[in-house]
Amino acid sequence: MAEILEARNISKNYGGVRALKDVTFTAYRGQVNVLVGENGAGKSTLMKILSGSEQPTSGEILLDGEPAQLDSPRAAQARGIGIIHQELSLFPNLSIAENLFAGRELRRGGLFVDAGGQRRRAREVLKRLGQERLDPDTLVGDLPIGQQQLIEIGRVLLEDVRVLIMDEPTSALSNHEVDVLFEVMGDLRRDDVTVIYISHKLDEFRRIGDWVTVFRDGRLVAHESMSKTDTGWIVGQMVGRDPDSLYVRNSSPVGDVLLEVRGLTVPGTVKVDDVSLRVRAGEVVGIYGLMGAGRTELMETLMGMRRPIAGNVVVKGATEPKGTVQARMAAGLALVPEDRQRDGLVQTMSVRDNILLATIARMTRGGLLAGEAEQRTAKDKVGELAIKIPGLGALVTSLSGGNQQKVVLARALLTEPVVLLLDEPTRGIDVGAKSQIAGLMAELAAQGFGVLFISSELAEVMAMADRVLVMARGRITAEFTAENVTEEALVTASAADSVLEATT
Amino acid sequence: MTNTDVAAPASTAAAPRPEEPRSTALKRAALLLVRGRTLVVLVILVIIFSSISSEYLTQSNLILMTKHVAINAILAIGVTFVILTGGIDLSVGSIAGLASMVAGGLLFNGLNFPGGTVFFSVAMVLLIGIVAGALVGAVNGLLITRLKVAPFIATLGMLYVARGAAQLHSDGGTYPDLAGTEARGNTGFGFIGADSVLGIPVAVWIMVVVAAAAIVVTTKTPFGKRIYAVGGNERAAVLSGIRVNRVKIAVYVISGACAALAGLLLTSELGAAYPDTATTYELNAIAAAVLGGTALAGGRGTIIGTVMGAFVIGFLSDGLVLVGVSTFWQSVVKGAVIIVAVITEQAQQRLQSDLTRRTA
Amino acid sequence: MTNTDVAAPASTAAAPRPEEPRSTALKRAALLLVRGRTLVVLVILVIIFSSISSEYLTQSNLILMTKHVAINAILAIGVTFVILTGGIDLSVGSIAGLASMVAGGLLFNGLNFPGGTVFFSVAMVLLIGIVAGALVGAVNGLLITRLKVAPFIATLGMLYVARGAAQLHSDGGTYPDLAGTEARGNTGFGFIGADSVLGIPVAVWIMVVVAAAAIVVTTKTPFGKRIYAVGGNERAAVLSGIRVNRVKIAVYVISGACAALAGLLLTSELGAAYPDTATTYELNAIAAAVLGGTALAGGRGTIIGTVMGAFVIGFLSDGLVLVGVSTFWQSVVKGAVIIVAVITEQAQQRLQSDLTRRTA
Amino acid sequence: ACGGGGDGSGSPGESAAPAASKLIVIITPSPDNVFFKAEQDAAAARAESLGYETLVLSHDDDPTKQSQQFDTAISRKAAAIILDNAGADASVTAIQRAKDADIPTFLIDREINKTGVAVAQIVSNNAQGAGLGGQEFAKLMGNKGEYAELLGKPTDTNAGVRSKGYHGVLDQFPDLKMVAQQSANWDQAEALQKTQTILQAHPNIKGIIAGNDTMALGAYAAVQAAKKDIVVVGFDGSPDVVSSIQKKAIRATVLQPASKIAQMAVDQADVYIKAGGKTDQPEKQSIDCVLVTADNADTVKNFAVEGS
Ligand SMILES: Nc1ncnc2c1ncn2[C@@H]1O[C@H](COP(=O)(O)OP(=O)(O)OP(=O)(O)O)[C@@H](O)[C@H]1O
Ligand SMILES: Nc1ncnc2c1ncn2[C@@H]1O[C@H](COP(=O)(O)OP(=O)(O)OP(=O)(O)O)[C@@H](O)[C@H]1O
Ligand SMILES: O[C@@H]1[C@H](O)[C@H](O)CO[C@H]1O
Ligand SMILES: [Mg+2]
Ligand SMILES: [Mg+2]
Repeated sequence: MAEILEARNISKNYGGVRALKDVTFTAYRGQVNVLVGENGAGKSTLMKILSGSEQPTSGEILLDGEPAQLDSPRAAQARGIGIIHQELSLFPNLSIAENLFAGRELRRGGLFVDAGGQRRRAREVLKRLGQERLDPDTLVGDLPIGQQQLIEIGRVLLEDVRVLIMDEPTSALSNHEVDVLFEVMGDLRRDDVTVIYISHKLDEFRRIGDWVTVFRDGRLVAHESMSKTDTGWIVGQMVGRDPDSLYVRNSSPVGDVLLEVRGLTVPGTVKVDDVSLRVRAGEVVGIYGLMGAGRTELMETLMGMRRPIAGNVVVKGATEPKGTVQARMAAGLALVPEDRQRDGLVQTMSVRDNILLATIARMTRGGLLAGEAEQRTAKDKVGELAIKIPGLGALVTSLSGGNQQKVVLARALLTEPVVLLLDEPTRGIDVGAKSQIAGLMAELAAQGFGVLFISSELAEVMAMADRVLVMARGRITAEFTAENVTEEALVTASAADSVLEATT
Repeated sequence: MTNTDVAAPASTAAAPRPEEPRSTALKRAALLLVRGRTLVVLVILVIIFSSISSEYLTQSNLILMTKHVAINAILAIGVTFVILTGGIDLSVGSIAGLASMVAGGLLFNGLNFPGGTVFFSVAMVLLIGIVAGALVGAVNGLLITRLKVAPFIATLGMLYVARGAAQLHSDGGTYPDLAGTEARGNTGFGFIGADSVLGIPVAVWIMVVVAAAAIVVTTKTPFGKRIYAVGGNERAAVLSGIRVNRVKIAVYVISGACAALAGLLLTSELGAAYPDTATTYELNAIAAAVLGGTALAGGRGTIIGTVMGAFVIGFLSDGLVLVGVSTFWQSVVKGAVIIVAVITEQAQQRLQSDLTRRTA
Repeated sequence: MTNTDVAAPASTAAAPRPEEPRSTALKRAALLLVRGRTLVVLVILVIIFSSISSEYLTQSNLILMTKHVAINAILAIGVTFVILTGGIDLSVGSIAGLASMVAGGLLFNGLNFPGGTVFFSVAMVLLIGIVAGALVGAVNGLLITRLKVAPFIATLGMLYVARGAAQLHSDGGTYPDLAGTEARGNTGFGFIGADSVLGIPVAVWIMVVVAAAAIVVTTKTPFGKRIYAVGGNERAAVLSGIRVNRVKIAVYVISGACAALAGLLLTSELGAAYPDTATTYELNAIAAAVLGGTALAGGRGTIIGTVMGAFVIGFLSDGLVLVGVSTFWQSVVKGAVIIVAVITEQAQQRLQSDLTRRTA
Repeated sequence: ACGGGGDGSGSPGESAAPAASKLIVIITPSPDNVFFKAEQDAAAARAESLGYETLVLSHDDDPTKQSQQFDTAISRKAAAIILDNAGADASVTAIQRAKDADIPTFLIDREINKTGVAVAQIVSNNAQGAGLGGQEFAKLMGNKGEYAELLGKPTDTNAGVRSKGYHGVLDQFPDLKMVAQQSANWDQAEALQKTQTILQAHPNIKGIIAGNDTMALGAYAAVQAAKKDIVVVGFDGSPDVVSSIQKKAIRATVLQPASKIAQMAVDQADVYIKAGGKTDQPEKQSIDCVLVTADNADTVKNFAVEGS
């Protein structure tokens, strides 16, 4: 079990934040070394240090037992360390081939880019990733997110890497694509490439990992051969407690229909095709599907951010004809978006201003903002949702991911909705925060709200929803109740080409 | 160590913590200094110039310089609204010129109907001038929101169109005498630009009123919060039910109206309207906003900062003239001050984020 | 109805589908049209003007107009490099002016040493002028990368500093006669700006060479790809090991050198160097780039588009003069054309992304 | 470019066949300044009355723009160009280019630093005029006290000539002391703000002498705002200043016969065209200026003294 890369006594401070505290981590040659931990545990930070894009505050890195100076991404690349970053780092304005070779273009005559050669090798890589149908000249910005993630992976495959770091490479991949990726990883392992793999998807990494290392709160808390662990043990190490009560199921009585969607159709790359559904008071309804199934588009259309070409939306028995965000909000819908950084938070504003943003007009006296009313309202919501903040005036970006998510939720709740739309409310947040969000959803249902949420995780949607709708290619392809839903049925329906009859 | 401190609730942060008082106290002092950075730059300028010329720090010169500041400050306040939403307005100088010509034409020639000529009172003329500016601003806003033209281009195009319109208004000529006559009931145009009330020029009073109103609007009204939200994250603003397009159109209208007002003040002071009025003033206005800490990316900045920025530019220019520096050095020094002030802004931000992390 | 079509899987979309060939074919034709949009605008201009004046479409007038285009095209090509990385360069007009004065001073006065005065050959003078521009560009680049000053501000400051420096160079005066003397070995400065080779003005040849070089650099070299990468996603560029700061400094250097070259051509044509050379030319240069389809956000645009943009602006201005439109209308029309051309650009993008999606 | 060193008479030796075109191109600075507007109007009116087409352009004091306008004039095969130029040195090559294309240029108002290129340089006698202005200013000041001078655009020879003319007189009075001198670039707003600041620095100023009337107007606005009694003298004789003089506000100006000069230039161009490349006038022609004070202001109209 030769160690190839070792981080010794690494600490990393961002201003006052200590992201890593005296971490000593070892990656073994030719093995898949899995890293897990809650959001903000410091996983990505360590990987950025190992790949040269961040420098440790203290500690050293050993490569093949020798101290190594990795002071830039280039330096790390030169030493055979490649990384797939957690956030996609692609160039939407360049073609697939150009993306694959950005920064290390193939040359012809020393001076010019060998475009033909790049294209040829791009085709090979695409083939290896099961994407032989993709044209290397396609602009990356025109690809769906999942394929973009594959391109990101392809970039590293082109390098001559000895150590490959993959920071949540599958967050946007479908099951099939994950399988292809795992095959590739198998090949790499056979070629003696060391893989460091980060994921929040427990069932997934257990399939592929040889070693598992658990991070909590900037420290390395456990390191074990995968075969000696089980899911329960891992989750226990991550959250520092018993993982029993991860998800809370809603059990409130179901009331009137609050939201009814009829024949909603939206054209586009990712389309919504003749979707009808209902959400009742006290009900938690989940929508499962693969990336690109059109779930986000459905939510955005419900919220008035996209224009449907057919269909209508009925809230509390009344059709809402205008279809603007304001009108839908007034009718009683509120959306917590999928990408909170892009669509949810105003990063330049305080926690308070973010919470109050949608309802700020109610906080006035004589046309001017009433400071006390603002303070009180925001404070109440913070207490209600148990949001951990340094202060109401702090910048919202100073909060952890889960708490940022709650800020967006607080804003939505302040609009006094009757139906809450939650798009991937647990994406990218850790197990602890997930269970809190699940608890909140159940609680909201108990208060008589209708809840409609999107999830890409089987376990989660099965555990949290009273009823599961499956979407594929813009259509609702199946519907299950909590009692009769199975993993197999969900997966089958999500890959369906045609509309299945609801199996309820 | 410092870690516990991050989590410390805000209420305790104010109390000095024994573990590390020295460096924190020092850093806090530094922070205070850089927060009032524009003010510091201003104070330094005043010290330098008053040590060279005893005339610089006299009451009358301060009043005069403030009056010169007023024009640019008003332009810059309007531009700040736009920049806060993440836009830019290159057309303010031309709008000032157009408003000047509209007002000048009305005062000098009146409005010609088939039946005869009507003259408006000065108040009406001012109102019409400002409305004209607001309308041009509205066109900017519509181009940007409806036709999705980038703000830089829409307002660059408008820079040419409005300037051309100003020239066409008089076929290039100057409206030389705007004093009006009793008979026409349009005397008194000089009041806003040339008169004083309580020893302070009316233009300064107007700047104070405009700044105060802008401060209230940006900090105390829902509309103000929405401006910051649109500039901070437009998509989040949409999802929060903010009518982003309306907010954007509104800021261009405000900018246009402020520009027109500035043009009218200039014209009143001069007693003549000519089509090149306020040419290239947009650069000074944008520079004032940025000097005052407004981020061109939107979402960050304050009116008070912009006003301070205008003071720095104005007190600098006048100081250079007062001490007899040549026009050429004036240009060099001005450019250098703009750059240096923004470099310190960067330093401020780094220091501040460093400190707020640990003291929040 | 159209709905099925949207959903068609990517692989089958390339083959013509029998159900609805018409609308797709139409859309494709439209796409072709909008891709060459700037060319279309140009052709329309030429048609309009030549129908008004028979002088417009003569060989001599075309050559003349192209020569006028050359200056702005060279400036705009430099600016395009900068904009492609997501930056902006407001200082190019001033850099042109400074280079003009540097060259003018060397030709007219030579370089004064304690021991005497040295005169350089015209080639050396040109080289020194261009290096001076490149150096100013390097300062811009350093301010932006090392001191993290926003490009808008750094180059705005430089706009003032370089212009002031140009004025100081001659204390505001003009270097009147740049013909040089045989004795000093510095004759022939008129060649680049005033002479012709094979009936085509040298300035036009220079534009062609600069454009060709810029096209090769942007499309065929690793450096070119990296420019687009930096403008497309700066963070990703850093993570890809691209030395982003070097790329940025390089584009400002290129922009400075192009600006200097443009200034030298102007000076050669005029036969005199004066400090206000090329004042406000930055706006025309940026307008040409944007007209030609360069996105101010960075990452999108082509040199050829920029050159077309410069042709549109130049052929428009000259046409308006030729047919006798007043200066004032020229300004209005120019602003309107800039806006309208960009509106069609928006339309193009919508149409194009619509079509590539379905034909990818 | 080897056309320099001509005979100074303004008629190039041989000339091509008379141009077929009937176009006269008139190029001046921005008509913002009524002075130039007067030039444009007078030249255009005279040319049209003589049966020419006109193209009126302004170069906004940008020699490059002027150069391109010359190119246009050449490409339209103009019969003649009437020019109030954008720079004494920076205009030479453009005029030479026109000459090489057999298009004669007639300069008005501002000279260039070369002879034998333009057919005529018809300017007012700036030195003589400045002498008049200087004398009147000294008289109004009582031959003593502090004063400031506003200079015109440094690239315009008139600015220098006038300043020299003023000082030729003023420097003879030991008690007249110039305490500030700034360029306001012929611009009204700039003159206003600079004067205000100068008045701050030198509160005892008793007089301001300006290189032209737009600057005098700006300076006077500053004086008025400061509620001071300060002698302001300008140069041009523009209607606005003349009416200000009538109100005893601005005290004097020096009238340049702008309209007359423009008409002369057109007339000579007409002669030149019709005579196939000859005029009987010397290249350099200067027209004397007239002092305008409260005494004769009523007789002045549109850059001309009535009856003269
Ligand atoms: N550039 C930065 N500036 C300040 N703080 C940072 C920065 N990057 C990371 N942090 C902080 O460091 C801590 C560790 O972050 P890191 O991204 O390593 O977590 P992670 O384990 O990868 O979480 P996730 O599972 O959400 O990706 C967090 O508290 C985070 O807020
Ligand atoms: N080719 C594309 N071009 C532009 N945007 C795209 C493209 N593909 C996806 N997107 C956008 O990216 C976001 C995420 O896309 P995704 O593929 O996850 O769609 P989705 O159906 O909402 O998936 P999910 O059901 O997992 O939410 C959506 O907002 C979608 O509109
Ligand atoms: O002679 C003219 C006038 O005096 C004008 O006011 C400015 O420009 C000068 O050349
Ligand atoms: Mg991470
Ligand atoms: Mg989605």
